[in-house]
This record gives sequence, structure tokens and C-alpha cells, in this order.
Amino acid sequence: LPLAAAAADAPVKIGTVLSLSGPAAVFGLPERDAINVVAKKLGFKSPGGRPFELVLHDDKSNPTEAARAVTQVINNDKVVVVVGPSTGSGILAAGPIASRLKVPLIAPAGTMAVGDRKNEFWPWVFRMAINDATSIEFILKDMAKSKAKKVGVLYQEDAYGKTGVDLAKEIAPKLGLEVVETVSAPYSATDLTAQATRLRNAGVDTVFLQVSIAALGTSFLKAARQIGLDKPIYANAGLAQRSFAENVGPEADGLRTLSIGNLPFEPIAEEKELSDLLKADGKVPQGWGEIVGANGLLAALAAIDAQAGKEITGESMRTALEGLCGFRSYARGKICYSPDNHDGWDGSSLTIVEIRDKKMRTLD
Amino acid sequence: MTLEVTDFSARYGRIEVCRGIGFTVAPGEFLVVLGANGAGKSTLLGALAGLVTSTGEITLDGTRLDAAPARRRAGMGVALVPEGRRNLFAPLTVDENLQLGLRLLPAGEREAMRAELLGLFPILAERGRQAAGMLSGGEQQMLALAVALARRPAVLLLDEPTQGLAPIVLDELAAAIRRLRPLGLALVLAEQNVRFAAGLADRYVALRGGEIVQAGGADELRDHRFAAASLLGAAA
Amino acid sequence: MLTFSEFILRGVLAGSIYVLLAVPMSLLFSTVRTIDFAVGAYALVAAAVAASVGGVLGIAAGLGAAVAGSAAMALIFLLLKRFGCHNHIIYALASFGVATALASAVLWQYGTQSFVRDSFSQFWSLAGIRISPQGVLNLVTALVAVTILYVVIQRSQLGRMMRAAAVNVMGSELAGIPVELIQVGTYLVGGLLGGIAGLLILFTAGLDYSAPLSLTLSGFAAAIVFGIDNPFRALFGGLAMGVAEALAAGYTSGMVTSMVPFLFLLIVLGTSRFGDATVAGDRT
Amino acid sequence: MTGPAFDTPVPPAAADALVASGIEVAFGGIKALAGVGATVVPGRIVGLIGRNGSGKSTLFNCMTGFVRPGAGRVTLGGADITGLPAERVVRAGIARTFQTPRIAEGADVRTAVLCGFFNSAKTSFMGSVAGFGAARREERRLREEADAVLEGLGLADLRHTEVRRLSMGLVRMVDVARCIASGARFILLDEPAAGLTQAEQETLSRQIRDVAARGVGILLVEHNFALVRSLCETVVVLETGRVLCEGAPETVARDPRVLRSYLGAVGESDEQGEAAA
Amino acid sequence: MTFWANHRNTLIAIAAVLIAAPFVASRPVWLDSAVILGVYALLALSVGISYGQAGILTMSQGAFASVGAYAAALCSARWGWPPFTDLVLAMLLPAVLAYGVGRVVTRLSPLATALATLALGSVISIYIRHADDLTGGYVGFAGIPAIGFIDTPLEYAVLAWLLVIAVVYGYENLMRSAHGRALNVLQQDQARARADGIDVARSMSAAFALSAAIAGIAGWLYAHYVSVLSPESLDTNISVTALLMAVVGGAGYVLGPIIGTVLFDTLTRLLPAAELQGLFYGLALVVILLVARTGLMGLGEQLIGAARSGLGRRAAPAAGLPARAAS
Ligand SMILES: Nc1ncnc2c1ncn2[C@@H]1O[C@H](COP(=O)(O)OP(=O)(O)OP(=O)(O)O)[C@@H](O)[C@H]1O
Ligand SMILES: Nc1ncnc2c1ncn2[C@@H]1O[C@H](COP(=O)(O)OP(=O)(O)OP(=O)(O)O)[C@@H](O)[C@H]1O
Ligand SMILES: CC(C)C[C@H](N)C(=O)O
Ligand SMILES: [Mg+2]
Ligand SMILES: [Mg+2]
Repeated sequence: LPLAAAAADAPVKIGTVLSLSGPAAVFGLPERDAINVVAKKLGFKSPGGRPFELVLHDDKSNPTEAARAVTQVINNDKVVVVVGPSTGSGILAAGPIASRLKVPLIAPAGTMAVGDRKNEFWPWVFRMAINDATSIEFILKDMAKSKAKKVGVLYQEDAYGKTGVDLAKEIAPKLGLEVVETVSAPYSATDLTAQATRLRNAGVDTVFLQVSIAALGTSFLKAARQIGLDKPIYANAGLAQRSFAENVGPEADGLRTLSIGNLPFEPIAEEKELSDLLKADGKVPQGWGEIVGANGLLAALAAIDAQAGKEITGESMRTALEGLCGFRSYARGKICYSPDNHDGWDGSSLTIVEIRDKKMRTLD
Repeated sequence: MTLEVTDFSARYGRIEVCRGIGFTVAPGEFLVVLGANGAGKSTLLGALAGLVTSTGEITLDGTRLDAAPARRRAGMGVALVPEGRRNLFAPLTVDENLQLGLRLLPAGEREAMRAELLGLFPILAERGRQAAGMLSGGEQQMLALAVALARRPAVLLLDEPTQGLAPIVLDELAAAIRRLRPLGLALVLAEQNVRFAAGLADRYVALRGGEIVQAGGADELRDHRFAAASLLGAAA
Repeated sequence: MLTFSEFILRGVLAGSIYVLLAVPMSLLFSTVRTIDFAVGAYALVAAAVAASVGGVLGIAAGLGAAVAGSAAMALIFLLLKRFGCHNHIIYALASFGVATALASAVLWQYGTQSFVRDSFSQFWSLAGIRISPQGVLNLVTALVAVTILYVVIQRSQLGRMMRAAAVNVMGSELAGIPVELIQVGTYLVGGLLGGIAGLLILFTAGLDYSAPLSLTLSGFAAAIVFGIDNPFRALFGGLAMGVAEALAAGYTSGMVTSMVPFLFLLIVLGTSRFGDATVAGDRT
Repeated sequence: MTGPAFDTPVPPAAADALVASGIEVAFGGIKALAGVGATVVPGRIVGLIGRNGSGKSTLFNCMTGFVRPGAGRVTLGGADITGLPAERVVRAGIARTFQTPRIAEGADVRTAVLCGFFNSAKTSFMGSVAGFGAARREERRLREEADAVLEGLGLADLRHTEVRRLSMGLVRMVDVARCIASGARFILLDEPAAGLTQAEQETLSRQIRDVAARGVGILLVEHNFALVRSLCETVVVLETGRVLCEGAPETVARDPRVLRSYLGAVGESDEQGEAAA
Repeated sequence: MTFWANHRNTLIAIAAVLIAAPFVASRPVWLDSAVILGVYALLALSVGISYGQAGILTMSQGAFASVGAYAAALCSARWGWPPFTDLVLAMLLPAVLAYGVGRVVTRLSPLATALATLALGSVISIYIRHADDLTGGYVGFAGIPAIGFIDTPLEYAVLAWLLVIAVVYGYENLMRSAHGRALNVLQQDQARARADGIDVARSMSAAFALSAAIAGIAGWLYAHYVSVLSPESLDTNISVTALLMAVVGGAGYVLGPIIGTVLFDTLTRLLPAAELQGLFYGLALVVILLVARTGLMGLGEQLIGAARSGLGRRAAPAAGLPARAAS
């Protein structure tokens, strides 16, 4: 059933289903903040002048809730596009619903499976993030520049951690690296000395952290220092968070992390604008979550503007998104979708940052 | 100490179970409360101890008790041994139960009292480290009595203390309670065992439907048929 | 062999955190026969406040905040009791609500940051194993807490009153024991102990807004696995869980590593008699 | 027959007697029973008396599977049932009451009695869930039988009364009804008369006699010697875990050892016996 | 008439569903909610049986549901079983698991039981996360087909609530049978139960298995309706939520869990999506517990009781001795 916005001047409804609680709130909250400040700055009108409304729901970092929230915003609030859910598994659960109700998702997660063309719902999901394979290759390349050969991996026990470690094992050999040991930790771990000890005993030259729970990151770094594992440490984007950098102690100095831009500490021109907006609203920029969120909204708005004067439905939004390329965004790289490519971003927006004195410094 | 109860009623929620009760027990005097099952004996004793909501006045040598919660009445000298020895702490050892009973006594007197109680119920000394709940039924009853006696109460309320005790132990128990008379103990005893009650009490009151229907001297109880028919209200 | 003993040692040090969380559970169980699911939240609140205030004042403020959290729980407990609810599971569920509320308040106030502070920068070497003095401090604190608790509960008049209050409210009233005062007091002490655990975690590994539930469950498991009726059991429970996790992390991988702690719980509960329903003092 | 002999002649039915012999039980250091035996014959009432803590309830617990004896045997009609779990003992036909009544709060009298029928219920767990016709007929049958049991004990009017509103005496009667419902051929009663008024005791003893008359063997623990005297043909007296003596109530009551250790003053006056008669 | 007396809850449930149906059917979003609500109601009912009746404080219903859900997914999507046949496996598998574990946990204290079921749930979900080939691991399982002809949310909603009513019917049958009474007795007093001849371990395990089978039905429905599964779809949070729903509604009453489900669901919808959501949720939970200490059903019963005794009925004297005593 086509869900049409009643009249051309009636506000278009945009759903935002994000993780505002639970472990993924680390990303969901900055995503929401950025979406809010950008919408406010635009005066709830798209750059092309079309008024819009935001409908916010919490997916609680849980796929069941994500699916429910997406159903709700589409059926109840009649949104024509959804930014979210925040997590890979949330998107996978919401995908079939989006495809059944014919409303596209703008998905801010790197999980590979989200962009798998075998999914029936593939046409309805547009990734607003860098996919994990690209990310991991990027950071491992940086690692390969050092003399390190033997890599140890610590990953958190969830989808993010597990897909990360699997990709790392797959990609490392192509770059002349070898993953010699992997250890994992549940969210609840309070002490990672045993894991660190095991990596040390395996004689690794370098360590790769595939974690997004900052507490696990800090805990591991402390453990590594305590047990005398002083090797260079790299981390995937999960740890590129302001609060991690600021709260972790000196043991984090030298840690290299993948990031989309460096919003909290050294924003480049477009990022600076977003960072100022956030600060003006009393928010403290946290990391790439804001970039991903803000750009999700901008993509939706760009798609709306691409249909100026026309009736907007979920289906028309999908078509418009597939034609979207190089719209104005708060990011380094160019975001470009096409009917064959729903991955949007390539590696050009990625950077490596290094933690020094509780700040993330962009390396180049 | 003199226990005085006037115009006393007790209720469970909206249900009034005892009403218009009044009596006085002088120091050293023993009063038995008789009545059929459900007449309200336990309710009366529970209310005197502060466990059941009540209206009316209770004074102990002129001090009002009725406003105080059960916990404070305990400190004011009232001790109740409820039906089914429900004042025991089953997982705690016999010794610990006794120590809790002795708590309200001045520290210096505790050892002497302990020895006295263990003399009265020697089995409790043997079972000191055993959980109270593991004792035999009768042993539990003895412990329940010992715990109540331990604090040397001014008013002792006993709810069917004879349940589960061997005949010979009843004799010993009666003798022990009698020894408390010169110390000025006021005793209120609810009993079905008329023989035991008659041997111990000075006076009786009979309850029916929550009201006192009869009162008199204990000698009247020695006539069994009289007691069974008119006081326990057995036959309908 | 050295590796093995290293994992054991690290497990023991890690397990001391579980012990610290288990101690308030064991304590509360001995006086109220229920579980306070907010213990992990008290820990989080203490850590968050201490980290943001900083310094000695921060430690005091953190503990104060944790106790305030437990005071809220105690108040709810009292209200439930006054309203005539004597179901211990309801108290536990209410504490679950308090835990959720406190964690959410921390998230709102401090955001998603992880709270972590540095304590010692020097490490000790014990037979070639590098350990942090902080870990030793945690273990010592746990041992002290367990010992004090054991002496108080098992050997003191107060302890007898606490246990009495837990098993027979009517009997306690008759014995002149201030049941509610004791139970509320226990909740508050539980808050304090939870707060101390939180501060030690703050200086050991750090934690964030999502930690409370898993902290609570770790403490719960440690308190129960070898039987909840004695704080020394909680000590062994916590340390054993720490060791099981460390050995699993050290010697196994993947699925097995994650399963070992839970299999350990299941096996102990399934084969031992520690968790048996036969409560002392119930005979036929 | 391994049990001790009766003073009265053993009726022919004794072949299917419930016999405990040489029972020993120790709890930690406490020797609760040291070689105790007792025999219950269908249709007869045997009394078990003794000082508090002499081991009466423990013997009960051994004969009903709640305590596993350290030594000794319990047989039912010759079959060894020592150490069987309690639920299996019930299925073998031995039911018991508890010294402190154990009642499920809130249930009404009929439901309580229905619980006693658990053994004779023929539907399976899943059959009950599915609610097949058979299950429904079965339920109807159980209800009728329960009503019959209540009727037999004179409790029919109380069918719908909540158990917790009953006086202690009636609660104990309901417990007896529950035993009968289980189809037991032997019923072990632990101080059923505690806390009963004289009149209630009389009702109770009449009904115990009725039950026995139907061929049920009864083992009765009771401190009310008058009641024991009026009901039992044989009495076993225990003293600190041993059988002190055994015989007809009159004989036992005159035994000086029994007077000294158990009866005290009661034994010397006979009026109690008359009162209960 | 006897059906009314014996199946009051079933009839009430049917009536409530019929009354709600026209309203629900009028809004697509409500239809979707009705399906999910049905899933939760089944889960809460399963808690009602295991906790409310058998006294097993279970924290593993989410795990049982996901076993049922993955069974459904594998049977229908991978092995091509005909529609509805997978329901058998979805019920059987959790039931067998629960029966086995039940034999162990029945002799534990309630808290130890809770811990054991929590550990069991964790083991199950770890297995699901790691069995990549079977379950799709962390990423999950997509493309679960519809149940034969049942395809639209309306049809799913009808199916869901038919299942709920069927479960209520069976639950009610159970509670009116010897086995149901046995559960009630053993929950309060195991010694009493054994004296009645009840094999405590067997009865409790059977109830736990039944409850797991019902959770399996919930998972089966969920899998087919949502069509994708991941390890977090039906996790410990769901177990806890189901427990809360059952307790809030009144775990000991047949309909209590359903009422709790509806209330909880409404509550979570009304809460604002924000950092403070947890605060409101926690406070709301506390307030509900304060108001309805024996669950909403218990509260209702109390109110009715109060209204009745408010009519001035005096204390009924304790039932006296029956007539035969007077002689
Ligand atoms: N908790 C309660 N709530 C409501 N009514 C109660 C409660 N306890 C007792 N009653 C009622 O109060 C009345 C008096 O009971 P009480 O226990 O005081 O009788 P009693 O004289 O001690 O009987 P018995 O000889 O059996 O011990 C009875 O009608 C009983 O049903
Ligand atoms: N489970 C147990 N643990 C420890 N001691 C026990 C246990 N059960 C019984 N005893 C002890 O064994 C002895 C016999 O107890 P039992 O209950 O058999 O006595 P009884 O003859 O029934 O006494 P009563 O007439 O007082 O009920 C008692 O001294 C009791 O303390
Ligand atoms: C942009 C990416 C780094 C996002 C990340 N992989 C996630 O799943 O949240
Ligand atoms: Mg009474
Ligand atoms: Mg006994």
C-alpha cells in the first residue's frame, strides 16, 4: 500500500530508530544528537524548502525492539524513510519489514551482512557507514606499515566483535600479516589480564582491538600495561570515541584507532560546521556517530529534494536514494549510491587517529 | 506487676474477633482463658502482645501499653509464647535462640538465667548447637517456653503451652511456672487442657464468640463435666 | 606451570571483584532473604560520581551517592512491607526497577563515557608474575569484608538479630528485635559495600553505564553458587568464578571460552548440594 | 513376622502387616533411634508413646521414607520398602499426617482432599493439559470420591471452607481425610489430638475407630494418654531411641518405668480415661 | 454451564479477544503489535506455569523461545518442512532441554534455580551465537518463510491469539487436574507434596518442560512473523521482561501474565525515547509493584473482596464441629 504524504507542502515524516539505551547507545545517542541539531538548524525544512518532521524511537540495542519500532514508525507515523536502526542486527531484523512496507532504511552500521545482495530486502537498505571489510583493511594496512607480522586480536563477544575478527583473519594474510592469537571478552568482563597474558604468551608483535565498549578497551589497555605487553596497539572505529580518549589513562598513548573524521578533536572544514552546531546546542561532539547520523538525515533530505513537487512515498524515496551521489554532507569523502551500490561510502572518509594526552590526533 | 485490661477489642482487618474484654491480673496471679476452638483466645493473647490490631486499654502498673508496637511491649515486660511455638527461629541454633531471649536481661544476669533454664529443660543443653527447627515437637515447645521465660517477663502470655508435651513434662512445667509466682509474675494462659489449667490457675475467664461469658475461681474447673459443657462450649 | 599459576593468580585477583559484589548480596539475604539487583547500580553510581568529582572528596561523594541509591531502595522496601507485601521476589523485582532507574540516571547525567581512574603506576613482581597493587588491594578488601561480615553475622548479637529478622518476623517482634531498622540498615550497608566495589572497579578496569546488570549477575552467581548462607561461601564462589574465567580465557577459545563460566555454574549447582532447597530448620 | 509379638492374639491378616524392625537413626552425634521395631496390622490401632524427643516422629519418618534409617528394615506385607522415597512409600499404601500440620494455604477442604488422590489419578500430565474426555471424566470421579471420603468423616458440610479458617482439630481431620484419599492401607498419625477440645477429641477418636474398622492399620503417636487408652489395643513405649516396653495400655500404664519416665501424675489418676470414654 | 465453571479464563480470554478484534483490525500498526503482543503473552504464560505454578523462577524462557525460533527457521527455510510441521520440533526441543535441566534444578532453592536457568539460557545463547553453520552465528538467520497460507499481519494476529487461547485452555485444564493441584502443593511445601505421593522432581520437570514448549511456540511464531533471527532477538532481556510481565499481572493466576503483558507493552510505548527512559521505566515498575503487590489480578481480587466485606458482613465464626459431634 503506497504511503503518500498527503500534499506537497505537508511535512514529510522521517523516522529515526536509534539505540538510545543498551550497549549501542554509545553510537545511537550521538547519532540522535546530530540529527536533532541539524534538523533544528535547517528549521525543519529541507535545503530545498520542503518541511519535514522527525519521529524518534529507541531500539534499545535489541533487534526485536528495532523491528517493532520500524513497524511502528512506518505504520503509525507514516514515515517515508527511516534513519536506523543503529546496530547491524537491528537493521537485519528491520529489513524485511522495510521491504514489506516499502520504506527504505538508511542504515548507519558497517556490518557486512546488512549489505549482502542475497537479502531479499537488499533494495531497501542504504548503508550510511563504511562497511567493515573496508574499515578493517584500512586499519590493517596501517599496521602493515610497521614491522609487525604477528597480530593478536581482542574482540568483544557480539556481532561487531565476531565479524571483525573473522574479517581480520581473512584480510591480514593479503597484507603480509598473520593473526596468531585471538581472545574474546563478554561485555561484563571487569578484568582482562588473562586475555592480555595469553596474547603476550603467544608472542604477538602487535594487537588489534575489535571492541566498541569503551570499558573493555580501557580495561584491556590497563591489563596490557600491568602484565608487560608493550606492543603497538591498533583499534577499529569502535573506540574512536571522545569519552574513551578522555577517560583512558596514559597507557592509551600511542593507540591508533580508525575513525570517520575526527569530529571531537580536529574536525576538518565540513566536520567543523557540525561540531560547532553541536557545541552551540550544548552538546559535546563524541566521534563519528554524529557524522554518520547527520549524514543519514542529509541523505534523506537530499532524496526528498530530488523529488521536488512530487508526491513522496517510501518507494519514491528508494528510487531517489538510488540516484543520490555527492550531495552536500558533513564528511570527508563522497557519499554515492546507485541502483547497484547501496554501500554509499568508500574508504575516502576514513582516517587513522592516534591517542595522545587524552586526545585523538589525526595522522596523515 | 498488675496487668489491667479494659474494654478491649481485637480485629483482623474489618473482622472484629474479640470485644468488650476486661480483666485484671495481679502480680503473682495466674489467669486461665478458656474457650472452644475459634473462641478468640489466641487473638486475645496476640492482641495483648501487640500482634493484632486492638482498641481499648492495657496498662501494666499504670503504664499504658496499648499504643506501643509488639517490639516495644517486649521491652516493657510482656512475653508471649504463641500457638505452635511460632516465636522460634528455626534455622538458628538452640543456643542462639536462647541468647536472643536473654538479650533483654541485664548482661550480668544472663548466665544465671541460662543455667536456670537449662536446668528446667536439660535436653536443651544437650541440643545447644542444633538448629531449633530440627528439634522434636516437644523439644521445640520447651525451647519456646525457655526463650520467653529468659527475659524474666512481668507478664507471661502462654497460648496452649501443653501442646505436644509428654504428661510428665507437663508436671515439670507446671512446677516451674509455679516457682515464678513469688517473683510477681502475672500469667495469662490460654488452654484446652482443663486438667493442666485447673492445676495451675487461680481464676478463669471463658470466652465464647470473642466475649467473656463467664468467670470464676479455678476450683470450679476441677469438675470436668462442668468445664467441658459450659466453658469449652463443646456441644452445640 | 608458571603460565598455569599465572592464570590462577589473575583469576583470583579478578574474582575478588565478584566477591565484593557478592558480599552485599549475601548480607542482605541473611537479613531479608531477598536479592538486591541494584548492587551493580550502586557500584556504577559510586564510580561515576567519584570519577566526576575527583580526589578524596570524590570517593566520599561516590560512596554517599551509592548509599543514597540504596536508601531509595530501602524506602521502597519499607513501603512494600508496610503495604503488606511479604513476597521476597517482589522486593527483588523492585530492586531491578531501581537498578534500571539508577543506570539511566547515570547515562543521562554523564553520557556513555566509561569511568576509569589510575591508581598505581608501579607493579609488583610475584615469582615472575607482574601484578598491580590495585589487584592486591581488591583482594585484601574482599577478604576483610568477608571476615567482618562473617564475624558480625555468625558471631554477634546483632548478627543473630539479623538472621532472626530474616526468618521469622513475628518472632522477632515478640523478641523485641527492631526488624525494619535492621533490614533498612542492611540495605544501606549493601549500598555502601556496592559503592566500595564500584570504586575499586573504577581504579582497576573501569566501567560504564551498561555495567550494572552484569555486575549484579556476577555478584549474584558468586553469592549463590556455593550456597548463600555464609559469606565465606561467597568468597570461594567469587574466586572460583574468577579462576574459571581466567583459565578459560587462557586455555580455550571461541565458544568454549564464553561457555566455561556458565558451565561451571551449572555443574556446581547440578552436582553439589550447596544450592539445595532443604533450608536448615525445616523437618517433617 | 520379624516384629515383636503382641499381647493380644495376632489376627490372620497379619501377613500383610507393616513392620519396622531394628531401626537405627543418627543425626550427626545424636542417636535418635537405636534398634526400634513396631508392627501395625490392618484394622488395628497401635499407639506409640514416649517422652519428648524419644524418637517417635523419627520412627514415623523412617516408615514413610522421609528419613533413611542407618540400619533396620521396614517391610509391608513382607516386601522390603526400606529407604524408598516418600512418594513411593505412599504409592505402596502408607500415608501419614504431620505433627505440625502442613496445609496448603488458601485451598478449600475438598481441594485439600483431592490432593490426596494424586496417586490414583490415571491421566498423564499431558493428557490433563489436553483435557480429553477421559481426563474430564476422571476429574469428576475424583470429586465424587473426595466427597465420599468427606462424608465418611463427617466433614461434608465443610467442603467449600478454606482450610486456613478451620480450627486446628478440623485441620487434623482434613489431614486424615487426605490420607484416606490416597487409598492407604496404613495411616500414621502424629499427635492428631494436640490442641483439640475434649469434644473434638471424642469426635476424632470415633472417626479413627471408624477408619480402622474399615480395615486400615493405624499407628498413633499421642501424648494424651486417655485417648491412647481408649483407642489402642497395643502401645509401644519409646525411651531415648529404644523400646522401653510394649503391651496393652492398661499393662503399660502400670509399668513403673513408664510412670517414671513418661506418665508422671497422669498415670496415677484414672479420671481422664473416663472422660474420654 | 460446567464449561463456564471449568473454563472461565478461556472464555474471558476469548471474549476479550473478540471485543478487541475490530479495533485492532482497523489499524495496521495495532495488528503488528497484536502479533508481537501475542508472542509476549505466550512467553509470559510460560512463566506463569513455571514460576506461578511450579515455583521455578525461570530466567531462560527467552532461550527456550530462541531454540523454538531457530528450529522453525531451520526446518522451514533450510530443510523445507511443510508448514506447521516445524511447530512440533519447536516445542519438543525446548521441552526436552527443560525436562533434563528440570531434574537438576528442582532440588535447588529458588534463587539457585534462578541462577541455574540463567546459566542454561546463557549456554544456549552462546551456542547459537557460535554455531555459524546452523544458525548463522552472530549475524543471524534471514529469509524464514511464512507459515503456509498465513502471510498478512491480520492472519498472524489471528493465529497468535488463537494460540494464546489454546494455551490458556490447556493451562486451565492442567490446573483443574491432579497434576495441577500437585504443582500447587509442591510449590508451597515439598514435604507435604511427597506425603501426597507426588514425585516432586518429575512434576516440576514436567511443568518446566511444558512451559518451555510454550516458549518454543512463542519463538516459532516470532521466527515466522519477523522472518529474521539473531542471537539477540530473544535474549535474556526478553526472559526478564517475560518474568516481569507475569509477576506484574499476577503469576499465580491463569490470565495474570496476559494482563501483565498488555500493561507492560502499553507502558513501554508511553515512555519517551531518551536517556531517561530507564529511569521512568524503573520508577513505573516500582510504582506498579507498590500498587499491585500480588499482581494486577491479585489487586482485582482484593478490591472485589474488600467491596464484598464492605457490605458489612461480620466475621464468620470458624467453622465449628460437624453435627455428629453433638452427642
Ligand atoms: N489472621 C486471621 N484473619 C482473619 N480471621 C482470623 C485470623 N486468625 C483467626 N481468625 C478468626 O478469629 C477467630 C478466633 O480465632 P482464634 O485463633 O483466636 O481462636 P482460638 O480461641 O485461639 O482457637 P483455638 O483453640 O483453635 O486455638 C476465628 O473465627 C478465626 O477464624
Ligand atoms: N533432622 C534432625 N536433625 C537433628 N536431630 C534430629 C532430627 N530429627 C530429630 N532429631 C532429634 O532426634 C530426637 C528424636 O526426635 P523425634 O522428633 O523423633 O522425637 P519425638 O519422639 O517425636 O518427640 P516429640 O514428642 O517431642 O515430638 C530428638 O532429640 C531430636 O532433637
Ligand atoms: C562506521 C563503522 C565503523 C560502524 C561500525 N562498524 C558499526 O557497526 O557500528
Ligand atoms: Mg488458639
Ligand atoms: Mg514428634
